[in-house]
Amino acid sequence: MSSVTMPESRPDRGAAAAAEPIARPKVPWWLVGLAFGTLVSGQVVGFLTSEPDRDMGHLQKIMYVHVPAAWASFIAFFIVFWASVTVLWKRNERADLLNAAAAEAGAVLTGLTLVLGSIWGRPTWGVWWTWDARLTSTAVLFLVFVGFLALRALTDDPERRARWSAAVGILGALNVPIVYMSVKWWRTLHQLQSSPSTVDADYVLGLRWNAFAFAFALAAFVTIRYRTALFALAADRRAEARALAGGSTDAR
Amino acid sequence: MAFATELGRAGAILWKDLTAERRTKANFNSVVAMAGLILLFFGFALGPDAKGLRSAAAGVLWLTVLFSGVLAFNRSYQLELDGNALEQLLLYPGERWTLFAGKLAANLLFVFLVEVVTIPLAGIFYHVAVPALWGQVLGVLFLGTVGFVTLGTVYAAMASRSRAREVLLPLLLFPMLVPVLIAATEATGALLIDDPMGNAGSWIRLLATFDVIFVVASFWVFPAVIEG
Amino acid sequence: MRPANESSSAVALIGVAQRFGHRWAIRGVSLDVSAGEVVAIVGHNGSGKSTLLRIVATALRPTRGSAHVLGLDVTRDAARLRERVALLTHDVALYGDLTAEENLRFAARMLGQRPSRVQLEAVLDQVGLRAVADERARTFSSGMQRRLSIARIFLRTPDVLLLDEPFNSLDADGVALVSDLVRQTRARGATVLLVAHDLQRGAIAADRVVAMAEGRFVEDAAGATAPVLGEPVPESPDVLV
Amino acid sequence: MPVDGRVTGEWPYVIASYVVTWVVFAAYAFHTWRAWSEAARSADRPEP
Repeated sequence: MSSVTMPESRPDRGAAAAAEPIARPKVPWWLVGLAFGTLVSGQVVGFLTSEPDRDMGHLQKIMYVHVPAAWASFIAFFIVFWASVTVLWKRNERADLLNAAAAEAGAVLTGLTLVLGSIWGRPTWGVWWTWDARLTSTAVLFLVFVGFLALRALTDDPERRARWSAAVGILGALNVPIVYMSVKWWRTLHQLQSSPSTVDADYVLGLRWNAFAFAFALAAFVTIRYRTALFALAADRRAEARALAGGSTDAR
Repeated sequence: MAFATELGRAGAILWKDLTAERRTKANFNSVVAMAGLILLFFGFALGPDAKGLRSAAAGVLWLTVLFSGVLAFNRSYQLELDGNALEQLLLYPGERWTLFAGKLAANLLFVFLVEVVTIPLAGIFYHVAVPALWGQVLGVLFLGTVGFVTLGTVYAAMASRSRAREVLLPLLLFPMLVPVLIAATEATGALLIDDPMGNAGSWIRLLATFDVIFVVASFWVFPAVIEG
Repeated sequence: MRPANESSSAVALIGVAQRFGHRWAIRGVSLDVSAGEVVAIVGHNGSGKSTLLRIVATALRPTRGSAHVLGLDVTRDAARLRERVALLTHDVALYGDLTAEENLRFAARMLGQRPSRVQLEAVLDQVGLRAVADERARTFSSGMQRRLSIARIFLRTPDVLLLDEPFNSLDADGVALVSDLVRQTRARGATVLLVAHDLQRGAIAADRVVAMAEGRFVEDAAGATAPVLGEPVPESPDVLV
Repeated sequence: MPVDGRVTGEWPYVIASYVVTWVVFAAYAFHTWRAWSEAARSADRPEP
């Protein structure tokens, strides 16, 4: 008999990591407070500074939530695009967690944009839905987000899920301007009424304020979701260290 | 030289997929039957009025191509999943984009062949004569199909290996195809009545832009999609 | 034990672990195989031996640890490694609607070869399938399908040959075919790693037998009888498994 | 629909839009909080 290596434990950092407590994620309370404060104050400012619109009357006030929600969802899609490229380029698993957080918040915001657009459309155009370029492309955006989240939910392996959702994120983001252009041309050719796009100077302050408020809210949500995922990842790493701490064997 | 070898691999995949399909024709026959059914059923839904049918023909044709074509993509990967041929495929030397090139070429040819049957059928059912601008119509068909099949080939690589693949593929694919559907339908519709407003050109440009962007992007992301 | 020298080893694994979802298929193994060695990895189903082989073949990226084959990193240099490493996969990986000849032709073309019909028939002859060259793989028995998948290996001369359960569903002739393949591969100085849950007696002359259980190595019988197998005394210098 | 070029009866829609906005934010905040506390609980749980 020559050397027969029996199971031996490897006292590496794995054993130490198994016992280490994991730092709880910090909730960015300042960001949550900022988001909440600007949201409330922005809506107060919006209501105080805006006289009823010549055509739309008080309906114009819906603009302070509808338009910022749409803008914030665009920011979310930019984050998704950037995170997706990072995942494919650097194989960075943290970028994947950011990707998931931003896509989820983006789906919520595009969904909200659609509902608000519908509520605005009913008294303005007399219908709950119109094939307006922005509304329609937001609907497509929403469906892309939904597909992204469905794919994530249906894929178990984290590494594969990261790569796949990054691919969907990149292709989806590239499509946003093309969808918008196509729907816009399509509508123009069909000669339907256009949406109220000119913003009166009286409404600029309220709109800006609310845009920042929604951006802060998005930042707060994405940050908390991202930190939660990081935390889950750290817990997972600890479980991994425990699973592997039983020792590895050598056969050399 | 090296590039020629890589193209040879793509050619091998194309040859392999088409040979398998030629043997059974199972995929082709069922997709064509599905296309016929869709054409017939849209006819029932739209009513027998010849004028209404004719004006709806372009839209119906494209929906038929999309709905029936989407059935083919998952099946094209099923070939690789039976007996785990995919793992072997990934272990051959060479670049991964060749796998995409081969699969894309096979799917393209397949959908073109389906269209060869579907389009005359649509012409008959919807009372559309051969248009004067038939060359441009063929160009629109080509560009629209390339965009559709490119994305279908990418998304099916994921959907075919996930749970609930039958639902996931259309859920991922169709929202992406909104520009293709709109541009191809508008361009085809305009060309069928000899393009009186001169609109078809800008739609064709949109289709071409879509194709260029997504063919390039798909070649870039596909290696990450197909591995593991 | 000797330190893993990546340049001289054919296969050098250090602390490799592989995870599928929440399950650890391999829980940290280190292995050093010299060029020209024949190493058999044995173990029950689910012990992680196939996973180990797939890591060496670049089919999987190891979750943890480092894996070098022929001095190349299996993750970074995967594309270059695939030219020099061949894996006989656990599944036969055939296209049922293609004939035996077409399946082989496809493999050859994927390897960048342009074989003639005669060359392909010669390879099919080697695995005893020449008579059925033009029949569809779907109609083959599992033993014939296994032979056809082995024929793909005959198209190449890899520096590292990986065999995952090569004896599955093979008859005595087929087993002899595989052991000849291993002997020839070793004779030209290449390395062989093979995995089996049930090594057929006397089929393979292995330099070493390694046993795996629950994602770890439990035995390393270098030039000795592998106790887990309960096999008789080997003929020097090889282990007859 | 516009009467004399101006929409009337718009308040219910304005109120509805703001209510919807806050409900969506509250629901998503709840979802976020629940995911956070779940992650915290599973981290505290000892391995079997």
